[in-house]
Amino acid sequence: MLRLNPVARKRLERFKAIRRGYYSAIILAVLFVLSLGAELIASQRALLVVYEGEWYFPTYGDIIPGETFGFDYRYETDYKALKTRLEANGEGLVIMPPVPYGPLETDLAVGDFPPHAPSLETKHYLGTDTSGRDVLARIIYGFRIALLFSLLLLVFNYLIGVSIGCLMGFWGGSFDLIFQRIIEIWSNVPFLYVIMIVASIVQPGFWTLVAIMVFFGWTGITWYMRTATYKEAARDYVMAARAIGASNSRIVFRHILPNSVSTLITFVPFSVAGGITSLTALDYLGFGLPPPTPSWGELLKQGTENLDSLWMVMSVVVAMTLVLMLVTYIGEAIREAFDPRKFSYYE
Amino acid sequence: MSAYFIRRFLLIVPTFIGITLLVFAVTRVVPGGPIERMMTAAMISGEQAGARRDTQSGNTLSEEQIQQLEAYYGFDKPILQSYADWLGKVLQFDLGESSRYHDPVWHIIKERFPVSIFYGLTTLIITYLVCIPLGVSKALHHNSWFDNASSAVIFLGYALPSYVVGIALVSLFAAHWDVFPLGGFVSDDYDELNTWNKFKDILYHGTLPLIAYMAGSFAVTTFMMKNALMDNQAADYMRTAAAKGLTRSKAVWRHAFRNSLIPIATSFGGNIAFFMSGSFLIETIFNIDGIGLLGYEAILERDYPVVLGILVITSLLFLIGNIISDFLVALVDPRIRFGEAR
Amino acid sequence: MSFLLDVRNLRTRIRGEHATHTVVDGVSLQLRPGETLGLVGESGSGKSLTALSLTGLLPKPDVFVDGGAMIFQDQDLRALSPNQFAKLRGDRISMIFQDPMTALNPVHRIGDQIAEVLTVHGRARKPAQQKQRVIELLNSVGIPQPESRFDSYPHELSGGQRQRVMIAMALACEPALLIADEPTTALDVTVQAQILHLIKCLQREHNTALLFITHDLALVSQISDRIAVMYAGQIVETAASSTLFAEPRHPYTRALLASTPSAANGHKQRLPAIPGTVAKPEQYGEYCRFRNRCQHANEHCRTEAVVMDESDSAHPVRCLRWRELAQELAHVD
Amino acid sequence: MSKLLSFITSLVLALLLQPIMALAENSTPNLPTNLKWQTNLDDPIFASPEAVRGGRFRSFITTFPLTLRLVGPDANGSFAYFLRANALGLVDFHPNTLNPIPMLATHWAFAEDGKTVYYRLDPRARWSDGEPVTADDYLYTLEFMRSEHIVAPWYNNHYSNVIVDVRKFDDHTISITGAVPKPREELLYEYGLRPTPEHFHQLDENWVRNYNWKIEPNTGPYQISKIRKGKYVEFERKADWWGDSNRYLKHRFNPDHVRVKVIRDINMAYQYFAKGELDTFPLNSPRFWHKKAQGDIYEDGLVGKIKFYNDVPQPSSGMYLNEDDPILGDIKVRYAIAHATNVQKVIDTVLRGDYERLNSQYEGYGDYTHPGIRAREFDLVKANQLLDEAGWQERNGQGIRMKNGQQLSLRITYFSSNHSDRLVIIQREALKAGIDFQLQLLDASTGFKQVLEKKHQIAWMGWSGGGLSPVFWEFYHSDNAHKPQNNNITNTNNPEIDRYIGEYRKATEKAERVRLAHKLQELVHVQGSFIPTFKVPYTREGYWRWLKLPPGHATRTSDSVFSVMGSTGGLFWIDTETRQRIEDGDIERAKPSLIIDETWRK
Amino acid sequence: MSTDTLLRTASLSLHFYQRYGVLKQHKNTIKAVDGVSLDILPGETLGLVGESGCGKSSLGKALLNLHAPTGGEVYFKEHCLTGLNQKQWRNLRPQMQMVFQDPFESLNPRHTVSHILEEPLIVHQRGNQAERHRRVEELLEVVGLGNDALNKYPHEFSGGQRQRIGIARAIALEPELLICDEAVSALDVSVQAQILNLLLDIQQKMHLAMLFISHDLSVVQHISDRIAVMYKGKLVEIGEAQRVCESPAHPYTRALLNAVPGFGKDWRKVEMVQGEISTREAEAGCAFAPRCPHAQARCLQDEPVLPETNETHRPRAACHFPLPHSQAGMVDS
Repeated sequence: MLRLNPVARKRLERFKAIRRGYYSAIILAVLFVLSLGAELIASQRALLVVYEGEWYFPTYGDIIPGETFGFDYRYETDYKALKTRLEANGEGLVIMPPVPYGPLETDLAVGDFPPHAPSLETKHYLGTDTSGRDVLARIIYGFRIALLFSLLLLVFNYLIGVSIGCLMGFWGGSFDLIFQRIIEIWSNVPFLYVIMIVASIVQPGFWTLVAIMVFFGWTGITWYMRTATYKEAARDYVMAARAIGASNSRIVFRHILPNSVSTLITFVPFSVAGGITSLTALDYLGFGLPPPTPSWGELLKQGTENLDSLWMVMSVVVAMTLVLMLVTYIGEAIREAFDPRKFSYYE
Repeated sequence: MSAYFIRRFLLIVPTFIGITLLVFAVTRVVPGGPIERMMTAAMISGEQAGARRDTQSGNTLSEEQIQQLEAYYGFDKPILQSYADWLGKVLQFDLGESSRYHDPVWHIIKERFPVSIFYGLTTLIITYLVCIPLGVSKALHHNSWFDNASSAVIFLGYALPSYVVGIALVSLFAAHWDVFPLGGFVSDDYDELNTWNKFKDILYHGTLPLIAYMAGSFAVTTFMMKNALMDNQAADYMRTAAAKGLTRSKAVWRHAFRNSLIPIATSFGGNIAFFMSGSFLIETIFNIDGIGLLGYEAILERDYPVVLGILVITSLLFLIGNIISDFLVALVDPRIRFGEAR
Repeated sequence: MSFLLDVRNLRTRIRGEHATHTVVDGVSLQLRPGETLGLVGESGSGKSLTALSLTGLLPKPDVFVDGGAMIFQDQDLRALSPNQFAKLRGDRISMIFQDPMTALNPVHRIGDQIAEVLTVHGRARKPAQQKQRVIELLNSVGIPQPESRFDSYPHELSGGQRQRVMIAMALACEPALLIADEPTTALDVTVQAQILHLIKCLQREHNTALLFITHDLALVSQISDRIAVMYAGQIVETAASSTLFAEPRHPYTRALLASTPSAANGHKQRLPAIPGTVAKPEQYGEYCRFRNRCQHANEHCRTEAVVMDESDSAHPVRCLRWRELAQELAHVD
Repeated sequence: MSKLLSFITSLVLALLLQPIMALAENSTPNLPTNLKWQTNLDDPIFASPEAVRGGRFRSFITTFPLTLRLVGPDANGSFAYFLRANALGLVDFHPNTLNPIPMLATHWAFAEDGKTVYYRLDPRARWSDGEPVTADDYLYTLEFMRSEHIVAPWYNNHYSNVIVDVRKFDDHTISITGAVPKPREELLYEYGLRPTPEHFHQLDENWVRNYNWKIEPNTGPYQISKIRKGKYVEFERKADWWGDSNRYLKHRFNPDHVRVKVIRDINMAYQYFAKGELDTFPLNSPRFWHKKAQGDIYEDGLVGKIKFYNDVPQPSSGMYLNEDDPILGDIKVRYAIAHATNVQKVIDTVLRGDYERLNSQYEGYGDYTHPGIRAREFDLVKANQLLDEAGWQERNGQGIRMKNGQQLSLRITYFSSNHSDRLVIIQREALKAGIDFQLQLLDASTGFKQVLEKKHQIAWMGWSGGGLSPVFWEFYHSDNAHKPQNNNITNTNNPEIDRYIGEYRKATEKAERVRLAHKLQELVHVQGSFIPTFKVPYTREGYWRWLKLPPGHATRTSDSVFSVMGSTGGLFWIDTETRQRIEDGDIERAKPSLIIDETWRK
Repeated sequence: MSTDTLLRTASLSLHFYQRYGVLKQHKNTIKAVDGVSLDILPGETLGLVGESGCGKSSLGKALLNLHAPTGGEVYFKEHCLTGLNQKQWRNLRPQMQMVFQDPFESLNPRHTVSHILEEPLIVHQRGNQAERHRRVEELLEVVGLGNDALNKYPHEFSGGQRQRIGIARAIALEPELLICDEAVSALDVSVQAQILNLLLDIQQKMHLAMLFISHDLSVVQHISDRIAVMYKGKLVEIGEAQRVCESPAHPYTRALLNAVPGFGKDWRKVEMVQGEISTREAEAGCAFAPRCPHAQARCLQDEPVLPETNETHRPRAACHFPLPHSQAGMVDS
């Protein structure tokens, strides 16, 4: 069992005591877990098909061609059509997810043209975009991608930032000086350029985008780690470790890092928010993930171009507000749990 | 101290060269420079189908012709040499000439200054005018309903990136309710308006973008002030002040306040640069013809002299802004004696 | 002779994350004009909070006075509004603190900081007069070249000089009561001696009453008329300075005296140390708070509540067994 | 102008170029005596005599012009339309009859060699600064266009290799000689020339910079009168324009002022229009026509809508398949892709049925257009069959076809995010046939470079049509295949096509050329490297009711009903009184006004 | 100098540099330790006293190469420690260990007690895991902590207990020299005695030599065999503990002794030196001269040196005018 160090335990308790942040964390965690199973919530594939006595679970795995269910085509079954058919003749059962649309599926009801307004009847609860894709489905999948993207970004940024920052703080001297300059230069380069270069050479996919963002994103954490390491390295317990003959690597990895890294967790929520924000901005500008990847930024772009179809823009804005507020509340609560602000005054 | 500041100014040089050299090199790698743009444009010609086509011919250029174009745009020399040429000109305050507008870059940027300065200064002034007193009163009445309610509002601005705030504002207040214009800096007939109407016009156009600009910095500055003041209220010298017989409000204003300005002063220089250079996202959303938008379009259109010109100005602003911050901190905090202590 | 300061049963509590603890528990003190009372105790004994309670300088809102009476010059301090209390501070009651670096505002000149006391209490309103007075004060606390020091910032002064500035500030309005909370702890011994000397001289000059708080028994013995020993939020023994050292009554006082290294303990010999650690507020309870460390504790100490035995008003003590022990020890001697 | 906006979504590219031939020809100092001078003053006029002069017309562009030069770097922006519209040619073509009509030249005559045209200049013609337009201005054009100082290599080429000579016989008589013989009507078209005011220019290495913002004297009805950089450009109608006496220019170009505002965002521009701050607005986009153009101003009849079918060469919008790609080299795969591309569904849904299916790359060229060629229909049966035959029988778990372990994944490169919604549907539909389209959105410069370097698999783009007859060599001749920087982006390399192209280029008789053009169109269709998508054979606009139109609304070749300048433009006029009333709110309600003019519908 | 010294320094210096100026071309030297020569015999305790900033802690750290000395030599037994590389140093570490002033700061807050105590054993590869655990338990017993401490974290202990952990860590490798840097200064009086006792016990048991660094003369006097006094980076006096205290030769030592608070001392009779240690770099002459009551013209010009010869009766003092014999110090109590 994981035995938390009492400091951490105390922080956890304090965090739990800050209800706004604690509940936000729970809500966000639930949302994230739900989004991992987004296929069960919003998909054009049925959750369950009972056809000729056989049970099918089409959600995950390979496509089931229409022939399987007696259609005359070999491409993926249109489960909504199947449902209508089976319900009419009573030969079987189709259970669709609550949002019976996938993020890429274009619903182009004849007689009406996208974007469709929100409607309970068509089960487009938040309407569709200009290609007739369900906004809610795209928001759900967009959330999953944005969050995974931010988390990955965070891991890589922190890995690089922590190592370089730690070395800067530990070695100091000219290594520190040179890297200070490099970082200063680095953080001033307009990174849209790099995205454009890479976009012209390779299709800017998920991983290339992560790589580019990491390329320019690690600097922030480096400053923090550098100062933290400097501070920790000057503390007596490090000197004590040196006095007993601990090697440099032992001092860095066993003593300095664990102590300086712990406060990094207070930055995590804000980094996540930053990741989501920048991905959305890039998508908004058209330098993000390739279409038709479900993305909030792309939806925002469509929304701003179709301000008369307010549901697109407002859905994203509300979703973003919700998620970012949750993240910010969590961040505040963690910060407070780590460093409770004592309020006292003299009168 | 002066030695420290002189050294800081000297250190601008390598950083500045580093930044510009890096970007300069990148501009050489980015696909689709002005020559490609020109070739595209040449082939675009008769955009009116069926109408009399403009007479141009030949979609291929000879090597020689391409070389001439390269020479015209200054791409014929090795990177370092042309960088040196460019830098030499910059040192003579010549930012070169836009490869799109064929105007001196400095003129183009200068034309945008009023817009950027308006938004930059207004945001800066309003932010500090509102945030400092707000932070103080929040600190004094920590955990009161006022504190909690204002925090909730400010948090919203903090959580949302400014461009999303901008989009939300445009969608609701301009498109949906039509209270404010969709964008622009001033009306077309601005020149014909009297002073009062000019003011109203600017306000009418400026309200939404200003809110978007301020949303984020508002939270940061307010909380910075509040937290600093809360920390300082508990400081020992505040106990001394109370021991001297000062009432709480006097003690706060005379003692804690100035100490709490130190972190604010630290962020001031960065803010100047940040606000002055503007945000191309906000400018794009609100269609404001400022430096941010100019830079963004210049990147898209591969107008490298403009890109580099803006880079020169913004990076100098940032580098000098940092020094201004240091200077302000030294002004507020007599303990700071840069250079000697390190 | 009436008391300048009469504290009865003072109780101060701290609101913590989980519970509220009583950290000053029924402290009673009396101080006559011009008298020096030493308040001795180890860290966490509540001596500083006692002093802060007396001056209304407890950090609000989590630390607060919860009971008792504090009568200063026939005025109940607890009945004063914050502003009324503020008027009193710096004027009639002054205080100096342990750390002279943080106690001074780093961003103001020291001259201005001293002058502020005068402004607040309406002394020497004219700037020129004020400056004159400040320079006088700086001079009186032994700061060389006071005219040029007027414009210095705290960080430009040495620790001793900062403490002198604090003293000048505290004594600017010639208060009736000066509370000094470990004023020399942060200083080197040679400077400590200088500061003590300065405080005592000025005290005599103005006939100021002095409440001197410290953890150093030897130090307090040098300067006090009477000494109160605090342990775990309570005063356990009060006596005239000489009496306390000659005939300590409380086992804690005795143990403390004995465990201090001195020639009497024998060079490189084991010291008669007090076992265990100081009780924490959450462990106080109603019985003798020293019982677990007391080598004389018996069943009574663990089952009977203990109160201050004031039968000897000159030497009250909070111990159930002090009389027995006094005899026992006399025997041993 | 509005036509431009209607295609703002597509990257439209001109096709130009004529074969380069050795220029020979001796110079004759004297005018041949046997010339048959022609003119044309008999065709119907298309402007309305009721037109009233006056008022200010307000239009918009999305970016401020980068220069006011007509040539040189960046002289090709959207604003160039306004400048070129005021630089008249020697002759023009009647917008309805397509016959030549006089402009700066009153008469023209053809030489025997089949490549020289003689022009008699209109002695009344004046530059806007009052200087007469003379033969020297034409001679100067050649010198000017051949100069390196203008930094316009394409012009340099054209005026050296296509137009080989200009001669002056007297102040008002010139001849222009091209490199190759052509049918007569094409001679007037191809070997035309605009005069350049010699007295205005000073050619040196600083010309590009010095003349960037200089207002060049022109021959047209309007001249720039005011520039507010970044905000607007205002044109003023010349008070006593020489052209007012020209039969075909009479009663046209009625507004006294034309203000061209910069409005970056099309949606915002619409708001300006809705508030009455713009007079017209292009409604070609289905989104605008159906959704946005609704509300009180339409209900109350204050703003009218017009849909006008025109008859012009259609831009060749579609998917260009790179035959050099190993997968696309297989003709069956190309056919299969064509059958798996559901253009009709896109038209029926996101395009609201407004666009029409383009059938070939060469629509709108009159007789030259092959009437029988039809684009391949969406047909999954055929697509599946073809793919099976091509060896792509297997399908993986996602339903994508496989061959030798390779997925049938193809990248579609496109340049405008506005096309995403169309491509998404194409993508989804193609998946039914087991084809996986990957969408690659690139910004125009990057994307165009990729295409010109032929690194694309499938390019989603359109080249603008133009000219009187289609061109094939640029797009399909093997000379251009497998080489970067030319229009053969399908890398077609077919000896039969090459042979017919050769014949087509040599032919000077129209009938023969038509026959060969039809044959070539068949071959191109068989080649299957171009999948045609949409055409928009009309223009749609919204306009405030104070704008008045002639009875015919517009002309056969009008690309916009409310063009304010240009050879088909300037037909409308402003009823300033109505406008005042509407602006004052003193208006009588009217029925909603919707005009659908199908006069020229094919 | 006897050959059986455990540790000997020769003109040991530790200078820090501050750089300033536009190009950092100027250099400011802070001589934390300036030419100190001393020796420590096996099993003896050398007390090192001085006021804050005198360089005593820097000296302790320089000995262990925790700050690399900038001049002079250190000899440990037969080894010359100057210029050793990291690995050689690591091999020597088990023989010389250190106890730090702040028992909280010197323990890694994220490590449990068992982890902290085991670390030196792991680093020097002593025994297998079981043996190491046994050793850890043994150590806890030696310093008077129970096995229940094993899985606790430093902050769960009181200051005294933490210092016990610090000591346990220091003796884990059975060193021959223990440097105690202000090891009891942060502790309350009642606990201070416990720790002093512990140190005495351990020393006796393990036959350790100790360098006991403290600003508290009474503690130093209690525990040391010999005492060395530092002032501004230099050794000003060294000698047998009792003799130094009874009959100091250096005026500074006497000033220190005088300033130490004592029971029954009267503040009026305490002899004081004026001024404070200046942070500015000394010019010519004796560093103490500006404050010295006996300073003469020569003191301001010539710098006195510590005599090499070892007079058995008197402490050696770096003073031109050493105090006459039997000028009483603090023994008068």
